[in-house]
Amino acid sequence: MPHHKSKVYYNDRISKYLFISSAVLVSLIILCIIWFVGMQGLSMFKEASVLDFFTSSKWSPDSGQYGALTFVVGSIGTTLIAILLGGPLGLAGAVFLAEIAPPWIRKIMRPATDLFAGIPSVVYGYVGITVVVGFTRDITKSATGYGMLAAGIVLAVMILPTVISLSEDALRSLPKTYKEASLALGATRWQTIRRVLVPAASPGILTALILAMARAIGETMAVQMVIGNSPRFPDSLGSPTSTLTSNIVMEMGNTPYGSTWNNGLFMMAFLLLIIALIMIILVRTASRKGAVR
Amino acid sequence: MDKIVVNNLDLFYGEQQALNNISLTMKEKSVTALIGPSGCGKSTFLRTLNRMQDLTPGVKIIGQVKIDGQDIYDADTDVVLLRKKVGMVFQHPNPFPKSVFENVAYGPRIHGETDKRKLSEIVESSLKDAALWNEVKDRLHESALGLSGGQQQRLCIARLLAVGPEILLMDEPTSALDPISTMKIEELIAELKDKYTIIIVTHNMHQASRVSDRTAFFLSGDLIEEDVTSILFTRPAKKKTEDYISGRFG
Amino acid sequence: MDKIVVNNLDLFYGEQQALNNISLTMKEKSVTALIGPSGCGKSTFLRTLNRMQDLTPGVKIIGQVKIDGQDIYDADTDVVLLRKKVGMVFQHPNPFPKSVFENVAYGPRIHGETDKRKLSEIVESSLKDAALWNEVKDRLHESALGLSGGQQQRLCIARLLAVGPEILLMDEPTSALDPISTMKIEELIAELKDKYTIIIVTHNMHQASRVSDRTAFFLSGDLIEEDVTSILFTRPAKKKTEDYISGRFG
Amino acid sequence: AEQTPEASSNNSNTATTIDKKTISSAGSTALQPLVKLAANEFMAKNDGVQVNLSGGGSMTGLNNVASGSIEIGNSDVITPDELKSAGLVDHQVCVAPFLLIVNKDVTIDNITKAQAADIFTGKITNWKDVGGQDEKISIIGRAASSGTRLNVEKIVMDGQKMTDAAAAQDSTGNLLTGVANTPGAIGYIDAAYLKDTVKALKFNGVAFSPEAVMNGDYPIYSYEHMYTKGEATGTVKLFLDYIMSNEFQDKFVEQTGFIPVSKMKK
Amino acid sequence: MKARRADRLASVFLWAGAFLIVALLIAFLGLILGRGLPYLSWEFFNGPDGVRGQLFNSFYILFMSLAFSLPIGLGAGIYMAEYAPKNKFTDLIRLSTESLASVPSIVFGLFGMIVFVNMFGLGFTILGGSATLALLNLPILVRVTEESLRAVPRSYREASLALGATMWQTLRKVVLPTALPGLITGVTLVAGRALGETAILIFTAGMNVSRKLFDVNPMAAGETLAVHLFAVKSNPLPGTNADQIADGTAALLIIMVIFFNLCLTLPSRWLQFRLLGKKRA
Ligand SMILES: Nc1ncnc2c1ncn2[C@@H]1O[C@H](COP(=O)(O)OP(=O)(O)OP(=O)(O)O)[C@@H](O)[C@H]1O
Ligand SMILES: Nc1ncnc2c1ncn2[C@@H]1O[C@H](COP(=O)(O)OP(=O)(O)OP(=O)(O)O)[C@@H](O)[C@H]1O
Ligand SMILES: [Mg+2]
Ligand SMILES: [Mg+2]
Ligand SMILES: O=P([O-])([O-])[O-]
Repeated sequence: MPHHKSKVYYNDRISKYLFISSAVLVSLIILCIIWFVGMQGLSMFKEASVLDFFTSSKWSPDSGQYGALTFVVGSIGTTLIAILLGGPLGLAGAVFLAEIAPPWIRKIMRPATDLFAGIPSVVYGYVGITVVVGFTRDITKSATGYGMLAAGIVLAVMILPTVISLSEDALRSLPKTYKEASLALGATRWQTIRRVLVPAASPGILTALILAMARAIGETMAVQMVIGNSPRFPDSLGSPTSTLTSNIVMEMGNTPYGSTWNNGLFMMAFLLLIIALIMIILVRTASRKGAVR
Repeated sequence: MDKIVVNNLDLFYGEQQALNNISLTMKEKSVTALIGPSGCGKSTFLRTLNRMQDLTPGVKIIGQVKIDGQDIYDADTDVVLLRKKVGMVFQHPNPFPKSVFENVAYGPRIHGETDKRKLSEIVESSLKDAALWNEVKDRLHESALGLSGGQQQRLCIARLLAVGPEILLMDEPTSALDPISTMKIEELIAELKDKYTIIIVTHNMHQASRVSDRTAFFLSGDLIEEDVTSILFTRPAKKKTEDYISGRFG
Repeated sequence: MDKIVVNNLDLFYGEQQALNNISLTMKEKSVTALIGPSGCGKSTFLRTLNRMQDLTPGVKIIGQVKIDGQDIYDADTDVVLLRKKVGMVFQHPNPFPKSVFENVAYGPRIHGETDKRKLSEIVESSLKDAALWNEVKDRLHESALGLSGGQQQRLCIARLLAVGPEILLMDEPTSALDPISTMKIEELIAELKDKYTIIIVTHNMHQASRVSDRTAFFLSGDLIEEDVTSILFTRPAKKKTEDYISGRFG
Repeated sequence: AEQTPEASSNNSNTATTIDKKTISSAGSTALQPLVKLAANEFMAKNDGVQVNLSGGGSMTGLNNVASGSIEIGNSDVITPDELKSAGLVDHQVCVAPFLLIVNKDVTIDNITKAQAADIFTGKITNWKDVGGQDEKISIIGRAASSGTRLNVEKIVMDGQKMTDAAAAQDSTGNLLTGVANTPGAIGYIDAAYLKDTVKALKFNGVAFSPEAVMNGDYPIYSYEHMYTKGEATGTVKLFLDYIMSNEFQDKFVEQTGFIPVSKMKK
Repeated sequence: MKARRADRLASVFLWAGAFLIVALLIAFLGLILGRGLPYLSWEFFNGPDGVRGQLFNSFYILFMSLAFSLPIGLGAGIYMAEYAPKNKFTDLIRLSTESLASVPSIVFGLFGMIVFVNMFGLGFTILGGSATLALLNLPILVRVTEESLRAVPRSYREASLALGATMWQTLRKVVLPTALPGLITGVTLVAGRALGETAILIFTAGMNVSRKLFDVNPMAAGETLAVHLFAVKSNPLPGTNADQIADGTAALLIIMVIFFNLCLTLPSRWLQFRLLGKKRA
């Protein structure tokens, strides 16, 4: 065996171990996060009722009431609005990019849509306060216009890059033969898109939508600026309410560390984490279903 | 009767010429085989006949392709109708990721058939025509991707027959299949030729001689020779054809 | 002399058995051709000989493969050294996205050669052995992806020769190439067989008869028959072999 | 119950020298601009010293100073019970007055304490009930835990709770934008941040001015605090001393819209 | 015919959708740049309220966070793409990475505050901010690495291994260089997100800057442009041109993101061109 061989093998082994340790480290990090945030959050239940936290909408820590239902509903509501508005638009963009756009348009538009992701949340929030809230005030006829609709609209724009790029990838990774087979049967382009391509790419598109929802439900700064931050059930889509994230930032800085109130905020963060995890499991089921087919 | 008439067809991929001045006539209700070594332009030629080539960016086509006397490259040709009439089977079976039934019903559906009973009838008769009915009748609603390669290819043929084409283009339809499946498809072609005009690309000369009435030999974008199959394989007019069929290259 | 001896080899992809009890002996400095219809297990068999099959997840191998008397599936076999000794050429030319020079120099480099002059010598002699030197000597530092398919395939052979193998495994090395390139590769094989033991998979029976000393016929994972090439093609012992070579299927 | 800190002690105090090169301070966003200014001046005077600063809210400051990860916690409120045991020492550095502000379309200029309380508790919901135009009142306040809000609840509403129908913003800047853009909106801010995009109301007939606060005519104000863990020493003490110095109090505190502690006639 | 009409209608709608998306983008960019560009002056960078420190911090924190996350992200991505057998262990790792990718940034911020700021006693510093930000980058890097490695044709690996190269040699000399353009795109994405991140940094990196210009001390205060924008918007002190500073900062941020995109994608196009001899078309 030539002399240098031992070094080559050594490098091969070492590098492999390094890669494995990196992978393990990544897992440890998420476990740590779950552990720390979870422990901190769950300790609120030493003084607060678990049932109330999930079923009551009365959030009034001064008087010992810790009902987080409003925030959960707010988070889910804004996310749904965002996905209802941004999902179809983003999907249209993805289909456009994958199937319709001339190459030169695609070449410009694809990286350009990524720029949406580079605009800081604060800027989205600012456009929200100055433009969107006025619009929602008018259409919901409410006093301020702050609320779920405004937040949903802002989020709809913020999730566009996620929806567009992941859905386009899913459409693009379809075998070319699907499209050819359909067109060769005399289908129009739209029939091909609607009946073959989108259904075939649906696991990928579903993944895109779920990840976009994860992004929307976790967004903080922009939502906090337009949601109105009132800890109560909204009367309409245009009246102030709160989401998990907005309430965390609103109150985190002004509650004593270790107090039940503060722990309650960590519990909300933990809840967010759990929701995110559930979404990931949904994504995996979606893509596994795709793989079986 | 002449079904397809090709006159002086040139095709360019960008700068590169892939077909040189091809002229060829194909008769109704007959099987024409296209043979030639890899890269000679067989697939390219086939895809000009239903304008699938339009999908390739940067393709330029000069010349005339007449089907039933009508130039399909005329500005007012309805490509969708053309493709309905000129169906295509691909080298690799490409069923949609849907059920067997939905695969076959796809064509009729997009062409406006909504009646359930009618659809069922079409699906059944198409599958029967494609000699697949007996094998799949109990699993019509399972995914087509669970079928074997040979079954998938026949499913693709059934899917095609369901839209009622007049011409079938087949690009090496058996090259990815096992011997038994190949045999079945060859038998199928023999049956179908009573109703359809068939053009088949194959790299298997035995197959060409088994299934076709006439054979055309392509080489580097040129049509070298076209003749009745038995003549072309036994007494080719050109030296190049002879070299190829005797296995001296390719 | 026997270079490779395979005894009772079974191979499973998961549950599915792809090779059934194969026993076959290949002689040193000779060309053995493996023929058979698509999916019969030719590639699968070839890839057991340099343990490339190890890379496929879920593969189970039972039996013995001895090279120079040593079982390569022994626990203490050095796979890297084995692959250096048993080189492989693939169906589709797969040069690295590097310059022509870097492609050929890749093997010597990873095996520890750093001397520039030495490397240049190896590159030149390998390219010459692969009959490519004259065509590329002026563009050694251009991307290998700019070469034609046939040139790329010869480059891959040169890249292989540069590591100094003893056995060359070739999996349909010409199936993606044009006739002229095919001819060149066949000529190359004829030259190389003085120095190397060559196993070549091909679907072209003419090619098998042109280049090989012995031929093995596979069908559905079984080795049906193995014999001197001229005998196998003219007086096969088995009915199945005869059916196949007479083109009755496949 | 406030005692005047030793405002006179200056850099001249020879017992105190620079010990740490880097000190950190975090907390109240309201006080942050003042501390930032002080930090810049202080760093300019003491080469090589770093004062790291963060906002995050009053309790962020107190939490972190109590846990020892920073040296100074800035707060609009006095230490809550949870943190009393941590041994935090209070330094009152200035007085922050508050303003009630409205959207420019609101026609009234003055509001009484009772009216304001009724609006903020949600009893009055239309401007016409306090002498203004017929328009719905939109309250845009601060978060439930905000120091500014606690002070308004304490002084204006005698400890009653703000209605939770109010919209809230987490910062003065966003609140200002909100009030400026929402017809019929009312909110409250630190006086320092008043902009001409909104209108400030007189309170009980008294318009805000620093003098009105100093002589007790304008009642909505509170003390701003900087907490240390244990008595301040070394660099931290030097920094706090600098903030309390006449030089800084006279020149910068007023410039930023706060009122020097020493000027309060009480 | 109905199908034909639907086809035409759909085309119109899809074009309209695309147009709306682009219009939204242009509106945003126009708004931000239109308001902010006029304020971008030398004064804006270097004046008394100048943002040179924040600008420096933005990049410093970005690079530091990449320095933490890149090796680990690459390593884990390589493992997932190249080595990972399909079993419970790798399933768990994959699940973790994906979970990490969906953690809301506010949760990262809180975690960073408990762990780095408090437990490790880093305080509100560049180091604390970078470490927390690295957590945000990590899953994106793992994912992008895995994807770009998977996009490398299998045949390259087979060719290299068949020549007797070890896995590590194959990776280093063939797979990684080929995947480089994809990796670079990934880093651009990460950078874009990291440059605009606020929620994490206000809880971990602090809200002022060192007085020293280009203070590389990792324990210095780490306000970035995005946080500065947030701070100025939150507490617009009169007499400081707060609105103008905010507008200018927003514009500067966008320019930086675009600049970063160009800086990284152009060389990667060139690289692809070199490597693959691809036409730019
Ligand atoms: N999309 C394309 N762009 C550029 N060149 C192409 C394209 N498709 C095919 N070609 C070239 O045109 C020539 C003819 O290709 P074609 O696929 O028609 O050959 P073929 O006879 O069908 O070969 P095979 O038996 O391998 O299928 C080849 O040189 C090929 O490289
Ligand atoms: N990775 C794999 N996993 C599962 N089955 C496989 C795999 N690779 C090949 N097979 C199956 O093993 C059988 C033999 O395949 P193999 O590729 O060896 O055939 P072949 O003779 O080389 O065919 P061809 O001429 O098409 O290359 C086929 O049925 C194939 O589907
Ligand atoms: Mg072809
Ligand atoms: Mg094979
Ligand atoms: O100053 P506050 O942010 O606590 O109101």
